[in-house]
Amino acid sequence: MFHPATKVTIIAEQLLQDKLIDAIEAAGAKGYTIVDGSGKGQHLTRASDRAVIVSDFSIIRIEAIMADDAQAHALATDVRDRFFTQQSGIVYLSQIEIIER
Amino acid sequence: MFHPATKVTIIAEQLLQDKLIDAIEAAGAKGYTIVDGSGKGQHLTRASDRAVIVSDFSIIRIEAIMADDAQAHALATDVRDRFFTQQSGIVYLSQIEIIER
Amino acid sequence: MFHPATKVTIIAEQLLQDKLIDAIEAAGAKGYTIVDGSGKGQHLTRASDRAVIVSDFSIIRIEAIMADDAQAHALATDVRDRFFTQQSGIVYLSQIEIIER
Amino acid sequence: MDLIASFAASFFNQLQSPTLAFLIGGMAIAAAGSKLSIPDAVYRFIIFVLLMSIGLDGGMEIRDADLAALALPALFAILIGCICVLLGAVTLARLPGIARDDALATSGLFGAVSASTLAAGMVVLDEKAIPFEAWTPALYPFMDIPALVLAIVLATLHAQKSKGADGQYGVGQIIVDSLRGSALSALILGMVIGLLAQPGQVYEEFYETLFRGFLSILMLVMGMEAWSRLAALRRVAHWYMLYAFFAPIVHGLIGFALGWVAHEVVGLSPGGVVILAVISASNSDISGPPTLRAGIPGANPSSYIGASTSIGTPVAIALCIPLFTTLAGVVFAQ
Amino acid sequence: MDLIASFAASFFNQLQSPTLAFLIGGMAIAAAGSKLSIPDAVYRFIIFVLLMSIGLDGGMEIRDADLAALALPALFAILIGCICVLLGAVTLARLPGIARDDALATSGLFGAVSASTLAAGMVVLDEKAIPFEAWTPALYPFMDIPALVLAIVLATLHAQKSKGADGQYGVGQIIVDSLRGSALSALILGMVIGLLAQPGQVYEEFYETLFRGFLSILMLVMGMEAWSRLAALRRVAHWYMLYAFFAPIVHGLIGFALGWVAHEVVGLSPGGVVILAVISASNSDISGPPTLRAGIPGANPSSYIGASTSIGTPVAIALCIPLFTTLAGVVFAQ
Amino acid sequence: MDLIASFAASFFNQLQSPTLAFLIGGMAIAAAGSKLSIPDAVYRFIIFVLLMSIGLDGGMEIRDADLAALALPALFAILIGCICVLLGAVTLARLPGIARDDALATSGLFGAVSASTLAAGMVVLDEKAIPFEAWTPALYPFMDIPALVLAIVLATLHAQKSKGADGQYGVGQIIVDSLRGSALSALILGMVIGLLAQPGQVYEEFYETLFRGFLSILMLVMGMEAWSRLAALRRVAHWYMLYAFFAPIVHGLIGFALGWVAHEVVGLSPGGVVILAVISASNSDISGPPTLRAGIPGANPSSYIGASTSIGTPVAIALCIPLFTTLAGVVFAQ
Ligand SMILES: Nc1ncnc2c1ncn2[C@@H]1O[C@H](COP(=O)(O)O)[C@@H](O)[C@H]1O
Ligand SMILES: Nc1ncnc2c1ncn2[C@@H]1O[C@H](COP(=O)(O)O)[C@@H](O)[C@H]1O
Ligand SMILES: Nc1ncnc2c1ncn2[C@@H]1O[C@H](COP(=O)(O)O)[C@@H](O)[C@H]1O
Ligand code: NA
Ligand code: NA
Ligand code: NA
Repeated sequence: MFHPATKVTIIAEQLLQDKLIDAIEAAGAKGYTIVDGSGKGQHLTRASDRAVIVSDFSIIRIEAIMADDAQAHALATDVRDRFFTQQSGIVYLSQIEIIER
Repeated sequence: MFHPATKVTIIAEQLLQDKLIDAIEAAGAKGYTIVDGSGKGQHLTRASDRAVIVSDFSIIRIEAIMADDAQAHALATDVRDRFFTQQSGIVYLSQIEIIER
Repeated sequence: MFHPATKVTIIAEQLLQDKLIDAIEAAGAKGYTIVDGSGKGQHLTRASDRAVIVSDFSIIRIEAIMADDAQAHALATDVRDRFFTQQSGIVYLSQIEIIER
Repeated sequence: MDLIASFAASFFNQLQSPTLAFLIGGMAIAAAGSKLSIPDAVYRFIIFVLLMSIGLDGGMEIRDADLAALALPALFAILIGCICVLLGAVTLARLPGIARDDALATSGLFGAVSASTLAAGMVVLDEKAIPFEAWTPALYPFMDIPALVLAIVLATLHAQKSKGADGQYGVGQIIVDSLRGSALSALILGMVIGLLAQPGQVYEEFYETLFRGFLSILMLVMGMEAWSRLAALRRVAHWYMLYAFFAPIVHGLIGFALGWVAHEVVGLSPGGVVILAVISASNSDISGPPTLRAGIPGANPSSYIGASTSIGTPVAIALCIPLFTTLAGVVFAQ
Repeated sequence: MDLIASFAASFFNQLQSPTLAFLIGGMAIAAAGSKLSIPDAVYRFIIFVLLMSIGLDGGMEIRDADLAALALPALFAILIGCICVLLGAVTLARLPGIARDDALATSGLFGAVSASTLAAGMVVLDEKAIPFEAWTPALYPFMDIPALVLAIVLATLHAQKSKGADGQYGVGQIIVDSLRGSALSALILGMVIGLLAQPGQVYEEFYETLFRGFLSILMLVMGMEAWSRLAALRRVAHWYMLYAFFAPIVHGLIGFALGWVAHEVVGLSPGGVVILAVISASNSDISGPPTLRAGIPGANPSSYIGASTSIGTPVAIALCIPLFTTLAGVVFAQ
Repeated sequence: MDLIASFAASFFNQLQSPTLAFLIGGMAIAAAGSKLSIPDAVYRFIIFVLLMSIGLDGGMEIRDADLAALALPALFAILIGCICVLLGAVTLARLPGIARDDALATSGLFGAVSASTLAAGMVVLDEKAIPFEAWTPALYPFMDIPALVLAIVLATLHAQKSKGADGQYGVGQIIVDSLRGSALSALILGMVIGLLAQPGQVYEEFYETLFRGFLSILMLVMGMEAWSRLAALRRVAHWYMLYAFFAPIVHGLIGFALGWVAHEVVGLSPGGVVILAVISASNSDISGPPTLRAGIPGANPSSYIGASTSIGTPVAIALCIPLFTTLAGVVFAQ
């Protein structure tokens, strides 16, 4: 009833959202959840809900749970290669336990 | 000082929020944290902060950290059985390390 | 290419945000991500996006991924000692897998 | 012939109406893939102000309205709400490849009322200087609630499995939930304040001033949503598109007919008849969906929300409002 | 007797005041479990507009106000702020089962000032066409800050453990933090702009136009919050309810008395006296809590916030405003 | 000498302008560490209302504007946009320690247009009762898009590696993306509606009423952002500060010169010349950055956004608007 699964978490700028979603669906994820946020990394520091002139740079956090660990790793690598070599963003994986519906 | 604990994460529609909180408290969780979001799964696709005519269908992500792993699993099963057989939503568990206050 | 890393998640009141960020950067984290939320614990219950007279008490969830597990534990302990003995908030750690950029 | 000409004229004239222009504009920019978006918080505030405004005005008027004149239209509103749902149950629900739950939810939504369409109708009548009883918006709940209740009850009776995890979802509960919805509470609260307090000044200074502007923005949102939901709609049976196109017109005509009776019997003004028709033609976009979602968990929201926001609402606003304004001109000319 | 009658009359009359109607309406729909809610972003914007508006108006007036007349009321404001806190420290703090930290935080909150109550008082005076010096809102910080400072200082002196992890939380820091709070910065910024620039047109076109409407919505929020926090309040000692009910009245009377002195000495207008009394009766809902939270971390927010939002504010607005308007009518009639 | 005196006078006079006062006020409270903040949702709504308002007004005017008069200024706008970028490419990009990508992105931003500066310029002209053609804001896209396109094209040509993961980012794509940005879509949508529908009433009742007030708040936000980004700017090469200070003035003068030509040739009004100069002086704060981010991924946003919001915009508003209003007074006096 409970199955191990891999959660891919991608943190990036809002302006990458559509491309990231395509990547996630292409990788075979059955779904994803997005929350808005703010943050700091090597590049910009972003404000959160106070008025920001340039909201496209604000941060989104996407998590996609995938049954197949290999697919999850593939997604992470793909996203890293295609986006985060040049643009802001990170991706990480965590092991979780999902309950089948 | 650091103890292993189980984190139950529930992603569902806002209109289930109150019922889910009751379930969480009934299961013996000492607290919970909710963030709003958006997402896509088997059912609807939800927009996030742009105007959505029907905000009750927007997504919330609730996480509850529980000291007792069995209780956590019980909560997940309960929520799944009572809600996610029919309605939108997922629930998963992850092992974390909590520091006692 | 994939490295194990430790994620420190801090959930606390907005009015601690600046101090927590200082603590995180002092601990040597390369970045952090913040999302706004609401929640319930031993202390107050917080409303989320409906008007709350006192928004400073609303909840933020900060996650900082750190390569060095010891540093992460040190950060958790430091935050706990300096803030959560008296004020609202929790901190926990989880093991993740990060992909280097 | 003459009617057709005058309808054509009135319709073209409508295209000049900013109200409609913003609706179409919204669709256009959504179609063009614009990144323009109205923040959700602002959208919710706009809905609140519009309904509070309608409520306050209505409440202040009801004071010196003769309640007898109110009774019959209210009764008709209840009737219309139920008839629309039953119509859906015997048409849409019978169509091939349509799940009964989905059909009933959709009928419920189209039987119920849309605050935005109502507001648009009121502004258009203002633009055309056609007077109407300010209490007519009070008919909203009388049509909205019975429609939702009936749809959910039918669904529950029909299929035992439809009973949500929350067990029986009783009629009382449905009514309470509808009244608790943000749209109806704002409307009713406004009416009560308008009835008991003297909000005249704040109404004129603030609510009335913002009304048209906020409506224009709401129309924009409606237009953008309509377009962006079309995609989801395409994935469901095409019958929904047909139903969503014709239901508002048929429902509106029923409303117009009964309104005409009310005109004859209790002297409901022509403007009031149009409002009744517009309410009937409208389909719930705010209060309805969550209630139906909880009441008919088995139904797939993509079908009923898509049908309503993508086709039903645009048809109700862009087609039905001019249609019934014109009809009124013709019918009540004699 | 006569006073009582006239007070009763004035109070009933108040119930007709939209300002109050919205407050009660907010409680009512929250009690009815309505899902209506004003988005937080809108709420924060409303507070900003109200305070900016008050500030601009005050700033433009101060230009030609005689500062001597301003000095005494300002001094009194400081006095009142301190007296209120000390009162709390010798009453509430002494009661059985009341943690000293909680009591001091609560006293600080009730000694401090509420922007919403102030705005409500100003509108009610307008409704009754009672004039007052537009600079009176400038008294806000003079009462607010000393109250918060004193409460925190008392708490810190009393208990070493209260010293937050952030070590000593000095008086200077407290003052700076209060001034940096969103409420006070908006008020002060408005005053400075009103004083130095010529914002007359934008003030009349925009800020003044929105004032009453935004206040009505703010009252709604206050009412909803008041009800929804009652639950939390029930869990704390009942003494808080008693204190929260009587403190505003007592504080207001002290304010009224000193206002009367200012009337005699520097000719503060009756309306100005009412404003001073209302400010005194009010309890901080925006700026205060975070400052106290940081200054007295040991105190439990549920107690002081609950007491203030659930009981203190409604009493200050619904009871004290009419009370002092009536009192003024009686006292300054002679 | 006289010019200097009159400029000094006009500049001091500007300081009295609320528009500017709010900008400076925003910087001041941000510098003071105030916690005041305008919610992002409100900020986005304000931008929408301002641009929709400008669009509606422009659209209604264009109806009876003679398009020939429009053609030349539009052509000049395109020219200016390109010249500004090229100027940056041969100056800033050549400076030591400046990455070419960063320099080109910055030049693109300063060649492009800012809606807020435009709005501020319009209000200031209104305050001074200097008339201008309501269609002048229509010049916005004609300058904005070419600037962004040219900057991105130069960057792409120069460095192959600049090609984002998304491969070639073609000219067509850049244009489409700019038009799809929230700022330009609102402006254009407003124009179309103003042109085709009759939004006169809703425009006057709502959009025009809110314009100045919303602008005052926008100025506040701009001021706060300007200050809070200074920190980020300090970390990048100081050349950016110099460029950000002088570019608006130089660009504005170019705009003024060509505007003067348009005045001589097609009779562009003095006010129109000022608007053209202000547009040229302004630097894109909403639409530009995301387009550049996608088009020149190699460039570091901290440099170009910091330079623009912290220095470029304040200079354009606080220095250039009064400068060109005064210049116009002098030049067109003869
Ligand atoms: N070590 C980290 N822990 C958590 N979030 C991070 C970390 N590094 C970067 N981020 C997030 O990723 C975004 C982009 O990071 P960067 O590309 O380094 O600027 C930041 O704004 C943060 O939200
Ligand atoms: N594989 C997944 N990964 C992350 N979130 C998911 C996933 N599947 C579903 N969700 C979330 O759960 C919500 C409801 O899912 P569903 O019931 O499948 O429509 C979606 O809107 C997503 O936010
Ligand atoms: N067991 C828990 N699981 C998840 N979040 C929690 C838990 N306990 C506390 N929190 C979060 O931490 C915040 C402060 O907790 P407390 O200090 O216990 O009031 C709460 O508002 C919750 O958002
Ligand atoms: Na209907
Ligand atoms: Na007080
Ligand atoms: Na420019």
